[in-house]
Amino acid sequence: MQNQQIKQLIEALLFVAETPLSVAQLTDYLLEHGIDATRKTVREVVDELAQDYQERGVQLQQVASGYRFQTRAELGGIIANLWQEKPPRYSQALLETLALIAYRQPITRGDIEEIRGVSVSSQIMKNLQERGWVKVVGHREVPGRPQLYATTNEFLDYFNLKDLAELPAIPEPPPKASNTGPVTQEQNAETATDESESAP
Amino acid sequence: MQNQQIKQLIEALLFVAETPLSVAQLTDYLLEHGIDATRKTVREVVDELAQDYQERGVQLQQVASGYRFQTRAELGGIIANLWQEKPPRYSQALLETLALIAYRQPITRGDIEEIRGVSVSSQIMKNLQERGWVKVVGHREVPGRPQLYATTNEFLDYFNLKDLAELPAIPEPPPKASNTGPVTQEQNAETATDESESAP
Amino acid sequence: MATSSSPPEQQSLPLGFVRGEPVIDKPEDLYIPPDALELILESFSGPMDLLLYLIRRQKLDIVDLPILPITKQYMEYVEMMKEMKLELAADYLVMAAMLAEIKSRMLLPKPPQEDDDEVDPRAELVRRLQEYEAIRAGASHLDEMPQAERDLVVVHADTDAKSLVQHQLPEIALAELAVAFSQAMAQAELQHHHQVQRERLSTRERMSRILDLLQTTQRLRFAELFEPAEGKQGVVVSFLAILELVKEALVDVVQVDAFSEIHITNREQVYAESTD
Repeated sequence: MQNQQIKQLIEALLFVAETPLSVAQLTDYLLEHGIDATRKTVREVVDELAQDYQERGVQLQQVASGYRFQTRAELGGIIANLWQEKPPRYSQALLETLALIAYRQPITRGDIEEIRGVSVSSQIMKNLQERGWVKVVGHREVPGRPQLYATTNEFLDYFNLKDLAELPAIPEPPPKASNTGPVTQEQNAETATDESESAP
Repeated sequence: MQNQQIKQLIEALLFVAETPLSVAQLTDYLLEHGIDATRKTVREVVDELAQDYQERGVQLQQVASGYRFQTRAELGGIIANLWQEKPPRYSQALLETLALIAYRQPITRGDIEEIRGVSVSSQIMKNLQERGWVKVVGHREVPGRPQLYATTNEFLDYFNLKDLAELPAIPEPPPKASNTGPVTQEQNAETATDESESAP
Repeated sequence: MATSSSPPEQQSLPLGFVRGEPVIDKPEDLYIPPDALELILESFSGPMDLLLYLIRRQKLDIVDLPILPITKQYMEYVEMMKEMKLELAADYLVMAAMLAEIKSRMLLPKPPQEDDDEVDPRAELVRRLQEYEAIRAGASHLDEMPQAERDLVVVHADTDAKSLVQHQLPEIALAELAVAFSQAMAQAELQHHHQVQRERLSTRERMSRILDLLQTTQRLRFAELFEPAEGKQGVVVSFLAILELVKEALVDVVQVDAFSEIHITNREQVYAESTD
């Protein structure tokens, strides 16, 4: 077998093998197939191949257990996108739960359920807490001592807010005639209202 | 991004992709990542890569569903030995059935049986369909509405072909004697394919 | 057609495959040892294959299909097959019947006036043989094509890129949050008749912050809750928040003696201590 063929064969073997191949393994493999090449020759061929691929999109890399072809490190990020799946979307239930915690904190799960008219799944509360957007800040002293949820600094960071006052204004529901607001009204354009009616 | 980097990226993508990639797929991928390259540029890069690998142990091959890197065919057996015990062998009956579908598609099972003079084994049809080489593309509008079979891109990929025109030519089917069936039958068959091909 | 393009040595063409080995030559004589016969019969992929073999063995052109000797030889093979491999014979018997029919039509004297219209009874079989021969060539082309598993390996390079794939979390836009809030509130309006109104945010936020602080510290000095830097509005907000928390019974305000420092304690802590 000619030198060029041996080189082609070694190149192909390195590409086909599922694990890195050492010079010794390559030499043995050639011998088994009746191709007489010394380790020295094989090493030279491997070095030559590494040289050939220096500036290519894949490179011949020596790792602990031998040589393998791998993609050029700089391309990693962009190649990763081949396997990158599209980000999923949150459910309406989660969005509403988060919105209620953000706008009406501290709030219990019961409060959320009362407003939304449906039970809040534990998975949603777990998601929000794992995401670091929501945490328990205390308990309401009523029977069952329900946990009170509030948003976190991570939540503000995510939405690029300095504080909750920067949350977009929500169109006000029509005010009730009987409702009497506190005196601070002139200091803030938004109405501060008594919580007692909505708090259980 | 510079031309050399685009070339490296395309090369790396072709090496890591799990399926062959077409010029269109590559172009879209680059665009998605803000790399503005025309199809023409991508095609040129791919051609250049194919050229670069002409004399190497692996080669850039165009098959029906796109471009893929594969070992040099001349190295054949010695490489295949490395990773699998025994390459599959196909029976004469399977090859004849496959050849009939490939060269005379779209074709019914009845047509195949008539030419081969043997009933077509269900096992062979099942094998061919399970391998993804053959699929039903419609029905011939004759009594019983027999299924019409055609080959797939996977078939072409497996046999290292870009398209059916690359299959070595065989003699045209001899004309049927006048008493063997109405001419409309063939026209029907043709219409059926046209429909089924535009359908998916 | 096929014969003209064949090499002069007809026997050098593989006539079939026996256990994967091409059968180049076959005994001219019909006498074949039974074991070998079995192998040869297995090697035919059907009656057309056998027929084609018989024609080729005689170095004859398909179009001059010598129906009499071919039928005779074919029948002898079928007889042997009937003895040995009955289950194979059905398709072969159909062909035998066809050959017999053609033979009898060939032997019939033709009425002279039908000469023009009369089709050679062999025509259909000849057509099928020609087509079968073409397909056999197609099959051997396929067999010779480089095949993905047999002759080449599709290769992939290793890549660390997979480890760079990030598990993406869903994204929310701030506007979506506002919409979700009004949707939840609209739902509440429909479901409940009591009033649910927008709370002044800064107060609610301060309430959260105070509660949060009390998670780590058991008690807070009242003064600690007022940031002079926040100005008058900040003081009001903190004060309202404390009042709100007291009203909701979430904190206690404790003053040990008159004019001593006021502390805010977590009701939770008190509760926990008292139950111990």
